Amino acid sequence: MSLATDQKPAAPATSTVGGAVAYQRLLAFASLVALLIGFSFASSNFMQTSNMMAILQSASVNGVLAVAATLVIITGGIDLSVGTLMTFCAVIAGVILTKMGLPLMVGVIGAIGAGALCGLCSGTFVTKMNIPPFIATLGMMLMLKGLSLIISGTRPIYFNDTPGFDQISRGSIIGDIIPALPVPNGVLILFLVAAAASFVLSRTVLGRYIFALGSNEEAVRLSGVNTDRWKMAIYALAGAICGIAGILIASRLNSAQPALGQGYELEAIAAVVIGGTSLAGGRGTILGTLIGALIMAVLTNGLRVMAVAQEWQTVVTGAIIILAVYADMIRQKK
Amino acid sequence: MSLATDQKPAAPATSTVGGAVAYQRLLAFASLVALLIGFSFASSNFMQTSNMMAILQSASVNGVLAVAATLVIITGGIDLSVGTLMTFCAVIAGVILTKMGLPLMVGVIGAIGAGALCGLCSGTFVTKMNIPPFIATLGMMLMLKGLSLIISGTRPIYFNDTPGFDQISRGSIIGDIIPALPVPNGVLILFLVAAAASFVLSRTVLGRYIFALGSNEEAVRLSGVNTDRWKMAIYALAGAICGIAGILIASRLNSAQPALGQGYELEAIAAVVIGGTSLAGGRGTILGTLIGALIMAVLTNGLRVMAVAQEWQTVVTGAIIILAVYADMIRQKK
Amino acid sequence: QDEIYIPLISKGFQHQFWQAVQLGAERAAEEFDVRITFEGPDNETMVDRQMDMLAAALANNPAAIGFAALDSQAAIPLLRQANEAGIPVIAFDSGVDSDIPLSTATTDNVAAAALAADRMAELIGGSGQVAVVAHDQTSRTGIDRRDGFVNRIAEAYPDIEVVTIQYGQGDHLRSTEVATAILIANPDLAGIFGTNEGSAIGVVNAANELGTEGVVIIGYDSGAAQMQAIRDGVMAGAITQNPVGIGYETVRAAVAALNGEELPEIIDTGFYYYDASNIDDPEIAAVLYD
Amino acid sequence: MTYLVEMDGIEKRFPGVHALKSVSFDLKPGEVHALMGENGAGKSTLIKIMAGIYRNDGGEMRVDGNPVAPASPREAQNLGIGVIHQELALMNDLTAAQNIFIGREPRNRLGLLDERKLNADAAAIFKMMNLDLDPRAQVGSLTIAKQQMVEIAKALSFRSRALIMDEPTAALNDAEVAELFEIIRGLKADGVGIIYISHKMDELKRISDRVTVMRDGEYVGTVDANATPINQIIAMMVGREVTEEPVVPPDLSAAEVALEVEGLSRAGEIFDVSFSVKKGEILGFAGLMGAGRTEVSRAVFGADPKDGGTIKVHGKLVNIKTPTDAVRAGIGYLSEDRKHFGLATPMNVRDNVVMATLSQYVTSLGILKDAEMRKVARGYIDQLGIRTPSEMQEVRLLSGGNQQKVVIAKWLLRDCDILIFDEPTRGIDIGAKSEIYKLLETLAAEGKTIIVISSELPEIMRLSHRIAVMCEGRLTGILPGGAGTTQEDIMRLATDRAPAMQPMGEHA
Ligand SMILES: Nc1ncnc2c1ncn2[C@@H]1O[C@H](COP(=O)(O)OP(=O)(O)OP(=O)(O)O)[C@@H](O)[C@H]1O
Ligand SMILES: Nc1ncnc2c1ncn2[C@@H]1O[C@H](COP(=O)(O)OP(=O)(O)OP(=O)(O)O)[C@@H](O)[C@H]1O
Ligand SMILES: [Mg+2]
Ligand SMILES: [Mg+2]
Repeated sequence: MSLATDQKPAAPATSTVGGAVAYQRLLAFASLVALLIGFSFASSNFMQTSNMMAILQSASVNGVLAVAATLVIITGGIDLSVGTLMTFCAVIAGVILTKMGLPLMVGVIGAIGAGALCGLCSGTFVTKMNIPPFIATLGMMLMLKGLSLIISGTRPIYFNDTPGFDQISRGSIIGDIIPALPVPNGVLILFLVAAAASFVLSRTVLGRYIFALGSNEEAVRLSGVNTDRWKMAIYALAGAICGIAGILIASRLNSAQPALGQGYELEAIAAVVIGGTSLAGGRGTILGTLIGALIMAVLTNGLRVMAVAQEWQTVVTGAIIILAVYADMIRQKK
Repeated sequence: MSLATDQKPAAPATSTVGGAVAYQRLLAFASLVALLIGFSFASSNFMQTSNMMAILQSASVNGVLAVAATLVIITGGIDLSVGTLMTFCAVIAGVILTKMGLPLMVGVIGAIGAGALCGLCSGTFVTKMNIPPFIATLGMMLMLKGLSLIISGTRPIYFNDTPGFDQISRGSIIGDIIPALPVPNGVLILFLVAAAASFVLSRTVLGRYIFALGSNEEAVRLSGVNTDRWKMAIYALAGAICGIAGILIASRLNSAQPALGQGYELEAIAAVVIGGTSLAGGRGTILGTLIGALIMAVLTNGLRVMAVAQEWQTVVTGAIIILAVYADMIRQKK
Repeated sequence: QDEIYIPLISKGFQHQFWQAVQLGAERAAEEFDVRITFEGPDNETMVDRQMDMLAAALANNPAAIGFAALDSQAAIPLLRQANEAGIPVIAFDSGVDSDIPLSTATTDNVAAAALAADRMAELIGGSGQVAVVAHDQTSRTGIDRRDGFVNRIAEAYPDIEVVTIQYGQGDHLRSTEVATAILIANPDLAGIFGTNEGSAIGVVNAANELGTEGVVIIGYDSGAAQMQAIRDGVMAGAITQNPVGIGYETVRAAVAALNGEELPEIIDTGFYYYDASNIDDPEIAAVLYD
Repeated sequence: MTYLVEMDGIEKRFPGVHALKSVSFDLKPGEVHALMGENGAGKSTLIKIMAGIYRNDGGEMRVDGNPVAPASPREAQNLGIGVIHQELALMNDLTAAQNIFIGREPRNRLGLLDERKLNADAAAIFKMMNLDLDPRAQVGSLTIAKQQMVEIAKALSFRSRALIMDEPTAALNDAEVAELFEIIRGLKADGVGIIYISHKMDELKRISDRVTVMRDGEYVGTVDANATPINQIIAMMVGREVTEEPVVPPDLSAAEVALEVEGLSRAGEIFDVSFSVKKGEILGFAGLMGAGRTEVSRAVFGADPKDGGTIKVHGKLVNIKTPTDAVRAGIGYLSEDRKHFGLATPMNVRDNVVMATLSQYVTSLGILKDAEMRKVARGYIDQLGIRTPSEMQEVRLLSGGNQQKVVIAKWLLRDCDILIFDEPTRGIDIGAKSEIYKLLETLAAEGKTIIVISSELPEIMRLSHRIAVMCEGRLTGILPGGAGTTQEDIMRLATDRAPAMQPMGEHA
């Protein structure tokens, strides 16, 4: 893939590292704004604060997963396990908090730690065992799906004994301060995670290697960089972010639902790609991913609020995803 | 992705075009044989003719989809729409045969034609609109999912008025001749499709361009080849093959189930990758894909026959997929 | 405008059962002159997606809401929001652990599956091996039907052994695969219970493909293929709920609530066992769909 | 007489770069017209416009006197214009023959691929080129030099009327260059017009009839190749005189041995190679294509595995298994294949320059010091004369020679004690080349140890304090550097094949 895209002399670049990025960001953003305006005209109920908050809330989990997927995808890999890893981490939090009755902080750290550990496993499969990322993370996806069911005893674990757990995602610190802006904490966390990931990508060594590995892994290796170690770190970081998503969804549902998660990987990857990150690796932005996740959330919500028949919702979603990306393409060409 | 894998000088090539292929084929095959032997020891009921036929039958639909996916993946693209396209084609066959009451042949040709047409659409999105294959086929997947529901009126279409329709997949022409070998026609069709695809890949110009596009699309373009046209042809061919899968599944279920199909794409792609085809494009074999599909079918069937608890089935499947590919990797290194 | 809008958030959408529920709801909508929409996630694991649907439904300021909870606890904050806005909530298909829903239109899946177990025991002569092809390991209906069947066998029929329970996601093809493996692994099997339409059809397909005879198949729900299998004698019989009734009762209850009427806590829409002998009885035919 | 191709007042702009400023060029049938200019002068851009890859922003192109504007490579081909690109455009997963005939596959009566004819046709072209290459070899597994030959074979197979060669000899050694020139003379005799781009000045006199010089995207002038002294052409290109002093090997008898390689071997590729290099020394490696020089250096660097042999750095035994180990031991390796092994081309100049040194530009929290990185990158841009609008330009948008300079900058910055340069001046213009020679000499004088692999004998002789010569994976001898050694001495060792009847086990 990469060769093909690298070399089209006509196709302009979209790297974060370069300078033309601000421009590209603005464009994906334009598609989002167009959707928002369109839906506002189509339904008077769309542009309510409460509906906007619902959209943000529904983007939060997918957004966090998409941020995790972005990191791996920029290295030229792929992570199919984000959805079930999220669930696995939620279950781990459930075991720690509800079954073992430990304090909230332990549960949160445990879930994130479990995520990092699983990510490290995927990373080890990819680097040390030389398994293609697609297979390594597909295997992880299946293993984690099974393990979530086993550990939880195939039933949801509720967090009723952990007061305040549901506030992690549902509460609104911002709303407490500015009542007119009841942004749920889950959304706040999404933005914090995105900001942190963006910082890592643009300002740290790890981020630089993420791009470099995706651009030309062999050249990085021949520069004397221990590519295996960095790659493992990247998968672990992505795993930790999935752990955060696990906490978010568990808090939102006030329970760890062990069967949930499969299928979420595709949506996360879709958000990443809509956001302009190339599956060939080497280029991409977190802001793009965020906008990609929002586009998907707005689209689904808007069609629902318009009360479009469900089978047509699917058709229209498919068409608009293609059109949104197409709009980006032609605008970029100019 | 491609850069990374293309360039490791240590990693040997796995192209069909080259000569070292026979060796590689044998290796994936070894994993399959190991599984078969393992399950025979684990369960005495495993190695019966009827179970072997069941495995083959269960590999047939996924196998045909995987063949379609292989063609697109070797070009360096991806096709997420194979599963819902299959369903769409089955629904089209249902409309032609049951709702319109036209003859069997018209239904079969209609389904395959619809598949080719949809494939052509995906191909057009990818080439003329410059949309990444992931997004183009994701959009198609959603649109086709919705359209299947709409066309069918969200209910299954039965083929009770088309006598012999279920024999397309379930009958056994081979069994009629050699009663000891009751190979279902569905399996025969899988092998025919695979043989045809293999022939296309190795002996036709289209096949040559499939590999060439996946290796270096820009170089092909610089050689004066109309890459867009060929790519569209490839997506259309893959779509037509999905049409065949649609006929197969409709025949097997004696109905077109409009809700089914999503999730099948991942299984098909998994079979392709397990079979040694690189997601980066440029290399791959149909025989490998066939073996990949069989590995997955044997694995699922074997664990079920052993009556392993469902949650453990998932875990073990994940682990074995990783191990099978790993075994391939180390054997290849030698 | 003074149109009355009642969105129904279901557990699923594409499957025949949910389509029948929608049909019933639409009938009631026409009868009572209200507007409904009917929506559900792709599969019964997607609890958070159902929350998103509920949230979008609330954004439209509906008159009332019909809701089939995938997880009753998860929905509570949104239901509370509805309650505070004075929007009556009617639960359907399975209950919500909360006093917010004014009424629940439902089938007792546990009892229905127990009835299937009784019929199974009868048909296989009170002893032997049976298996279950279930549609889901974690959804409420999946658990209730599996446990209803298995527990009844364990309590009442000591000579019957449930040898394996496997899951096919209600997908016709996957259920066929699952049932095939079960039939091959258990040559002495006397009966199989399929816990929804897709599972039951899968068992029938597997038996057809393997040419298995003498295994008692009991299904769940209806649909053209299942009814045909019963008529042909391939399937011994099946449990049917009254999905059309569930949909209808849900909307009717919502309208009643809007009119300030008192509602019963549970509206039991009932279930029936049907086989070749009674499939054409008017009472049964009324609750079957194809 | 009518011109085959004429270009008048051609303009081309890229974001931030005015690549061509009213450039004119013409080509007659049966001539070799050399196009010269520094790296980034616009040569490749001009010929890409001819070949239908870029559209010009202004000016006119004529073929046989008729105005044309080829919009695609195919249109250019139909006009009779063929190209050998500077950056190889090959399909690595396909075989050599399949690459050559892509788009024009021979077919049998059923419309199926005729693989036998394909291979036979390719073999015929190879034979005409005197090239020993299996048409069925997978291109990705070939060395750069052989890939270059495949690219040339492909261009020849088109039988174009105008053939453009963009640095066809950058990766070739003298014997192969001689072979190529024979082919060119044959084409010339058939009336084919050839546009020839190269940075090897000696080739000018040998092959070209006219020379057009470009500088900074501008047309400087066209002169007769035979009548014009080389120095004048260089001056037109560079705008100044370039002088070359011969090397005088320093006395290193007292210097410590920095790198000692003993009995290095890998089955089938490297046979018992031993050599040592002293601190402050420049050791040149000469040999024909496939002699195994690249293999030796990759094995030393840990990029490929080795079967046997020891490596000592500053007298201490080191175990080098990966490039990371090598860099830690103070060894750097600049690969001959910049695009695949040297650069992350989608990234910018700054990031590529610091790629091997990134850990030195971070705070204790792992945060990058972008400002410092920018400063060093700018330093190298000035020092090596890298032509780029800024250090933030993506490397893939630089001209080939400027890309090569970026790789050099990366390893200069890494400041390893021992530096292995594999074909360091590939595609670099004459002015910059002499700057790089001086740089290497300065590094050696500062006490660095330098190994230079080059297929250009003048370069080896210009630089090396000692010259190691390889043939077919064996080290056949080490010659002293300086005026005492002739090209013939080197060639004798480079063709010193192992006796066919070698007793078994001697090189175990
Ligand atoms: N696609 C592009 N986008 C932006 N700048 C470009 C692009 N292609 C070439 N350039 C710039 O145009 C100028 C001319 O490049 P060109 O490749 O023609 O040089 P060249 O004369 O062939 O040099 P070399 O000898 O190094 O190959 C360079 O400054 C280069 O960076
Ligand atoms: N990446 C590779 N994969 C497979 N074989 C290779 C690869 N690189 C080199 N070889 C083979 O190894 C042998 C030695 O080639 P090598 O490049 O080391 O020679 P060299 O002396 O450096 O010659 P050159 O002048 O071409 O650089 C050749 O026969 C070549 O075909
Ligand atoms: Mg150039
Ligand atoms: Mg070399």
